[in-house]
Amino acid sequence: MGFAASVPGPHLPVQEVAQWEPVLPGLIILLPLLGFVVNGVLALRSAARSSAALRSGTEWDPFAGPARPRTHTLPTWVGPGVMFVAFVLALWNFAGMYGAELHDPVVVRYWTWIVTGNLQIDAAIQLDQLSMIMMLVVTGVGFLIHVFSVGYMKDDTGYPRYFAYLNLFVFFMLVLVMGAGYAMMFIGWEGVGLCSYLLIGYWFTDREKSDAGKKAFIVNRIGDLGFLLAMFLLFQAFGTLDFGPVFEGAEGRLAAGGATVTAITLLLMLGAAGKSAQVPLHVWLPDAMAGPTPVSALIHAATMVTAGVYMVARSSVLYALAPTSQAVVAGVGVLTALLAATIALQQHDIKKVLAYSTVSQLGFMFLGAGVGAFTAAIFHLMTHAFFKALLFLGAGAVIHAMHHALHRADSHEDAQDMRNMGGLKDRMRITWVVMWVATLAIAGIWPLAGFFSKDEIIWYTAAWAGAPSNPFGTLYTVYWLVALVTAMLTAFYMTRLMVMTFHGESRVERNARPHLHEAPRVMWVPLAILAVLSVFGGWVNVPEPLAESFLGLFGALPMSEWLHHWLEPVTHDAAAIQTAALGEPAYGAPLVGGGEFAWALASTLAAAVVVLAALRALGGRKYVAAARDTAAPGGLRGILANKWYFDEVFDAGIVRPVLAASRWCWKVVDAVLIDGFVNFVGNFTRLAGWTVSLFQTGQANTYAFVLTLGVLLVLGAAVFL
Amino acid sequence: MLAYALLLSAALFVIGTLGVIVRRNAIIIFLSIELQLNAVNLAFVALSRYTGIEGQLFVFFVMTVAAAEAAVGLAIIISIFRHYKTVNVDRFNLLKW
Amino acid sequence: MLLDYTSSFHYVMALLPEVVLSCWGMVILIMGVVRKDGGGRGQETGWMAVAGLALAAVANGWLYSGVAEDGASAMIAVDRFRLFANWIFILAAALSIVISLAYVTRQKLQAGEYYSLILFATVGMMVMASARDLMVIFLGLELMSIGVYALVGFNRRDRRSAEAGLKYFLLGAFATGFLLFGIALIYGAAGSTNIQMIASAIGAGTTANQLLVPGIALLAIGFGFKVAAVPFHMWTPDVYEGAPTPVTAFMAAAVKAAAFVAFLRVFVVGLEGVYGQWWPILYWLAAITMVVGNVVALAQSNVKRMLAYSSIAHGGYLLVALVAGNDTAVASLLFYLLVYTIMTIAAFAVVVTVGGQSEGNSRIEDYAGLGWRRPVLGVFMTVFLLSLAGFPGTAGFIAKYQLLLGAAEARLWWLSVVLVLTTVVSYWYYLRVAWYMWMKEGDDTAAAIASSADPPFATHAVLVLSAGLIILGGIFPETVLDLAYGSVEGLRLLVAGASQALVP
Amino acid sequence: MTDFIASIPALYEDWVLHALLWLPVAGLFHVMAAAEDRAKHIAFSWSGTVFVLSLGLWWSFDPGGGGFAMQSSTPWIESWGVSYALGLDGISVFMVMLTTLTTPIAILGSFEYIKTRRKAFYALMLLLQTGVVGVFLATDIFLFYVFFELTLIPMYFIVGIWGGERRIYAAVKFFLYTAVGSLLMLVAILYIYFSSGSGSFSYEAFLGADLTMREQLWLFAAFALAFGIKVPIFPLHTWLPDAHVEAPTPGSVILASLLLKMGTYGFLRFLLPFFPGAAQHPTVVAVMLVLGVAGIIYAAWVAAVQPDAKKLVAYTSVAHMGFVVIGVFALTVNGLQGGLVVMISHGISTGALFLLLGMMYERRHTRRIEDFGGIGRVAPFFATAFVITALASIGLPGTSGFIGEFLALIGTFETHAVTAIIAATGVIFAAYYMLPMVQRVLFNKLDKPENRTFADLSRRECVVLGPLVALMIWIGVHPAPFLRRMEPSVQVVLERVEEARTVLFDGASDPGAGLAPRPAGEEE
Repeated sequence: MGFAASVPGPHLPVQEVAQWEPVLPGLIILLPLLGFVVNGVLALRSAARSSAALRSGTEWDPFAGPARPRTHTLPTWVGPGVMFVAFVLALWNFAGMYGAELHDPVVVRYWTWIVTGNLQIDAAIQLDQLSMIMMLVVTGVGFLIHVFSVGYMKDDTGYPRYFAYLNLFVFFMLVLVMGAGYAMMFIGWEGVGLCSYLLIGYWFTDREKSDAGKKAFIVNRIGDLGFLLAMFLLFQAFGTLDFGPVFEGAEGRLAAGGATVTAITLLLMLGAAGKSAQVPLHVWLPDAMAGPTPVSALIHAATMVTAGVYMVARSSVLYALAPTSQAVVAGVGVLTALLAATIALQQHDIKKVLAYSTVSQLGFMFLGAGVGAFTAAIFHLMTHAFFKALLFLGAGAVIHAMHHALHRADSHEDAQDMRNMGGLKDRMRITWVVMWVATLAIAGIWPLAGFFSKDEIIWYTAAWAGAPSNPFGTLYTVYWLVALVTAMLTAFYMTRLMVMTFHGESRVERNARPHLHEAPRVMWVPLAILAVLSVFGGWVNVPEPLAESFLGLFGALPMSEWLHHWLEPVTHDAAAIQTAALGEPAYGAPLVGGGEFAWALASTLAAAVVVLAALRALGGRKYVAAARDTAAPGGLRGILANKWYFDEVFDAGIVRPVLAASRWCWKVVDAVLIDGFVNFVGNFTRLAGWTVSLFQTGQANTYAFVLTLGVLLVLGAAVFL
Repeated sequence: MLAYALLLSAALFVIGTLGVIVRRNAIIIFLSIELQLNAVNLAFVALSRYTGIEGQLFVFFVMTVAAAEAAVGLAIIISIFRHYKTVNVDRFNLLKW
Repeated sequence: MLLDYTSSFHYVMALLPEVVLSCWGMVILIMGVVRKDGGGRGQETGWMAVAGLALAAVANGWLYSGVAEDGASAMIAVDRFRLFANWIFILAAALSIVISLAYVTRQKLQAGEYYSLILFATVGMMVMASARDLMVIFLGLELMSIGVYALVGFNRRDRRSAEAGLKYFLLGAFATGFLLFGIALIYGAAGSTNIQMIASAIGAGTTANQLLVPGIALLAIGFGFKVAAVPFHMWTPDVYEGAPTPVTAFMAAAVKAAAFVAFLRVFVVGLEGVYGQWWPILYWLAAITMVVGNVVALAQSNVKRMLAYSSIAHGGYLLVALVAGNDTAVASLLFYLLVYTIMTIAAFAVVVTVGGQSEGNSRIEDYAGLGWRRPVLGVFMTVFLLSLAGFPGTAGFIAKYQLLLGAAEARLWWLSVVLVLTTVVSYWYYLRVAWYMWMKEGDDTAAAIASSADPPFATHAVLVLSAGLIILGGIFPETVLDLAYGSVEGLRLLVAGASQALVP
Repeated sequence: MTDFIASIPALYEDWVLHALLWLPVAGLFHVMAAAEDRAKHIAFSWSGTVFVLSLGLWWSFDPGGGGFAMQSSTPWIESWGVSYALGLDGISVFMVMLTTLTTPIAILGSFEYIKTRRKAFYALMLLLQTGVVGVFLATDIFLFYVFFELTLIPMYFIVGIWGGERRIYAAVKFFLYTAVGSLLMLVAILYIYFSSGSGSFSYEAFLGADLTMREQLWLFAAFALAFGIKVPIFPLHTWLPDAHVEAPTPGSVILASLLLKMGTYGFLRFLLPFFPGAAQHPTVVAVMLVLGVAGIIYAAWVAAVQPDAKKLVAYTSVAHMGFVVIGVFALTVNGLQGGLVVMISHGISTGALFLLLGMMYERRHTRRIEDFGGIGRVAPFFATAFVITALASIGLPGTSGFIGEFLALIGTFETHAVTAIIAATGVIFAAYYMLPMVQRVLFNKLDKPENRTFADLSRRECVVLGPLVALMIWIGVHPAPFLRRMEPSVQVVLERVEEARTVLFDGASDPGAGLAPRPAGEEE
């Protein structure tokens, strides 16, 4: 027996052979965590003060004094600060990776996380082209949103808590995109879910808001179940959950189109559907708008909800091996896109419209990932991060202004209802402009970012529909048509949003109007940056057929197909498998023919027409303020306004039955059957005791009689048996 | 022959037993018990014809013991009679259940 | 010393504890007549009786340590089985007397008669334990019973005591009739009442089975009555409840022990050859006794009566040892009886203390909150109850465990299962006392009872001693266990020697 | 001098187990001798000392080949072959440390809760600690049984004296329920004792018993009943909610953290090694898995609709222990290790939850969820601790709960995929029962005036919860040191099961194969 520590000490970071040394990659993850810790401590301190005041019967107003308390000033620097440093680090690493022309991912191992007899999971991060893009999006857009939040949240008493949550979210998001295996990814996966829960319910004293957070968490957990099960299958098939060995061994170990790989990918899809709000698990996202608007921008538009797309893209090899799953992914995606777009048509809450728009755009990304256009999906993910973040932040600026104004006017109107807005363009110039940029971008108007990315997805759907041995060719054709229609719907509802918010007559309460004004600089500067990105962001991946045409300014747009080449090392295995299985994608669209250029041109023209038509059609329309708008829409409009009754169906089909079953289990099975049996045994025994004791009459004769009976029994038994 | 004697003894014993069960008077019950003991005595005597003299010896032991028992028993009966002014056993049921 | 029965002195030596105790009993009796009770006199008489028991214990120890038997006395065994049992009787008597001291004074009983009756009854038990002849067993049994009949009805001013006495006497005598009839039949079947002669007759196959089998059954009934086996137990609750509490303790412990010891010697030694004939009877008696004893105890709200039913249940456990009949089981029977003696008398000591002047405070409600008001009584009572329940850490557990060990060795699995399940049932009523003592606050009556429940020094000493022994026995049982195992060897060895000597 | 320092480790190994076992008893006497209001401090110091002592195990315990370390054996009742034998292996080491940690924390957590009869209370707590430590350390079956039963008595009194309204009902139910199982197990123990023919109650001797399949199945049933009630496995669980609800906080903590573990510990320590054949019998495995899964789902559902917070948490224990059951009966390394981690994690997180609920009760004298609301505003530290604990309880990655459930599920999936799939839905239902409670207690409007004065954590309460919260995260982030220490012992168990498969199921019967030699040098 030795007294030696038999377990080795902490592991030093071990790096696998790499052509390129990442610069402090761990620090990128750690910085937001650090921010969380610092802000968390501040948050607890401020909460302690406010709760102490509350207990003594007063309210603590941190903004009452001449200077803000330190708990409410430090986060301003710490929150965005760590994000900035992380972003710079990410850029630095990006530059390094760019120069190195990396082919294989770089995996940095820190310590062994889980180790059992046959399973080893390291706390390791993986740096490759895909995670790099995601890191840049997360830290970059994240940083901007942090900055915006400084302005947006500055009068909130929970300011430090807000930044603590936000930093924690970024930490988990980075774990998600940088983790070197499914298990690590899952940590981030559930972690961002947690932060989403905390941030949706940020104003936790509001019952509806905390309900929304709870709903988000539980629905996400349904998806997480799929993820978990997929991991089990992966472990069974590969004996590991690390990306490297899984993807390298996938072709050898899993039969293409086989049950295992299809099950794995479908289960992953379930996980992705939960996180990325795909039908039918999309129900949590619109409710999630209960959180502060920058949160909606960061989590529920730019980053977290795209995690599902990232995961599908990351697992591209597996999906390429399972055409059925691909068709399902694409189908779910396109269905989601369509349904959400239709619902968005009938929403009045500005954030709800954006939420459904997000769901719809996520549907596009899934369509892209589903048809094997992984680059296109990631591309759209990126551009969507820009313009949707912009839209949300713009909406945030509007709400901020509305809220402020209504508050000044002592009005209790809903600051988020577009029916209460109108004509804001005169008072919020910058916001108006950048919102239009984003709207055109999302509508797919050339040459804005959304045009290139969305078009690529739609085009690839068409192209793969025509692949010679695609078993789902017809289905893909349908997808393509639906996607086209949905793209038009997008243009329409976004224009509607702009019209209702900024154009026409002001329906803002008269007293409040004078108080409406543009957001402070700390808020509009991020908007401007995002607007720039929304304009130029799409140029990183101009498709070849377009590059040389006038849609690519005849080759003048820089970086043509850059993203495609950049992601090549990640996606080429999948592409090879898919091409081998389905054949080369077609060069013309199904049904009617026509190449990529033609359809791109057609779609941008169509979108432009829709935008203009909508402007004309809706521009002159009179809207009624929310308070007076009592007529419930009927017919299809009613169905859309009620979101296709998803919530109601879930409520009646799942939530209530489970609750009823739970009650039944408790009141009947537990209390009556099981415990009843237990108590019956006890009471029966006692009753038996009492009954037998009644024979004890106290009469000596009885006793003698019983004794004699016993004698007869014993004698009889002895003699006759 | 032995069988008859034993049967007689058994019969007497059963009578004694029945007496204990059906009679209510403590003294009669006690006498029934005495009858049982004497039934056994009869058995001993009968058996001693086949097994040896000890059987008859035992009868004296039993008689002696029965006498001692009677002394204590009657004392107890008197003692309870003082409380109840009766020796009817179905009156004595303070202790039950 | 070697006893070869060449001189009549040897016979006296072989019966030394009995002789000592008989003489001492007479001295006590005379003391009681000569000296008027009152003041501390009664207590002195009691201590004198304890001294007599101590002398008997010394005599017993002398026999135990230094005496060997050569040849057989035919009627009296000088084996360790008997001597170990004697210790149990002496201990039981001594403890009963000590807890009686204050009681006798309080109830103004005639100390001389009371203590001498206990001593004489103890002599009867000793005779039963030593008997190697059915007739001697009968004599011992009657000597014991008559003394106890008188003791049960001793408190003449109390109707309940008188009623208990009458019931016990009538039913006891009635059951003795069956025992005696059984003896007669076996005598007829085997041609002898000597246990070894019976054993060898059975071994030789020269018995008349039509007499033997009913004889065995009747014998079982007779002993069954004394050990309160169901369905011969009907008297037990009434008598235990009505008798003066120290006498109840004495009965529960010593009378039961004596009956079991004789029961065991007759059946396991004498009737070993026809084991197949009697084990089913005892098997079912054991099972029914355990079940009825424990289950009916659940319905009791009087602690004294509950302990009576508990005593029936313990009788059931002990019957399991009889059914098993192997060496472990025999040892376990002795050990269990010893432990049971201590714990049950100790528990009754608490009942005596709480019972107070009128002896009426034995409802379970009277114990409410007792633990907090009288922590010493409460803790000790809890220990005794846990031991009675057979909980680890107490001697009661070791005893029950050994019992199970014996049953398991005999592969009596179902009986073991019945034993453990009924043990679970017993937890309820033992714990119920504990929960009244510790978990209920109790009303004013309970408070008044608790405040007057101040155990006198002697009782206190018994409680401390018993609790100490119980816990010590639960943790370090080895010494006593070895004694119990050693006692079995004697039992078996002498049988072999004696049957050689006796069979012509 | 240097020699002395060099000899400290060996010295420590010689006496540490005995010290851990008996120091609480010494403390018990000290408490009994002390004044009423000093009792809590004394009890805390003693149990704290034990904890500090046990910390050394982290370094000095050598998992080695998976056998017992620091073994010692002294004959106790020689005529029965019973010895006072202690030992530590990878399965028990964390259970022991969990015990030594939880007890002082529970004691510290009861400082304000227990206001009456404090001496008795703390004495019983220390007695309980000895009992639990004994269960985990005993390598003699008799000794094990003694401790196993011994734990009942202090718990009975703790629940019965310091409990709530229906405390007596709960205490008695707890006592009788568990006693039924353990006494039947006693009979089974005796059966093995005689079957082994070694005349010894040592663990090794019992391993050597050569049992037929039929015997194994019967004995397995008896053992499984005893441990299954303790765990508790559905549908033997109904004592648990009652006991938990009525027990005082420290009682609940010990009950959840430690007493339930005795059941699953029994699975690993006795059930699988003693009856490797029965344990892998298809029917047995199927039954146990179904019950485990039923426990996970059913308990989660029932928990979700409880109006009483404590009852809710009590039912979650059943669900958590369901994961242990399926993990164990998956008979894979991952499953067993996962089960062990769930045991540790559940001990920490549920213990912490009960402490938190106790603090709520101390402040508001109610346990009904609907009586709270908006507590997060008045008690931020409390809310933070509550949320972290709740998240650990529902198995969020990065907390201890995840590691255990993940491994248990993945281990189950390896051999019984369908079971694992159904069990995995437990992760959804965990959120379904836990989050609404968190919401209704901490969030929502602070609309009840009496909640406005809800005090935040005191310094003492921070000390109580701090270590637990830290452990939840530590195990979640870096469980490898734990997993490495337990793996060899888990492998030993599995190897035994594996061996039995070849002997019992492949027909190649080798009567001598099961007889493990008694280790030499047992006497010290």
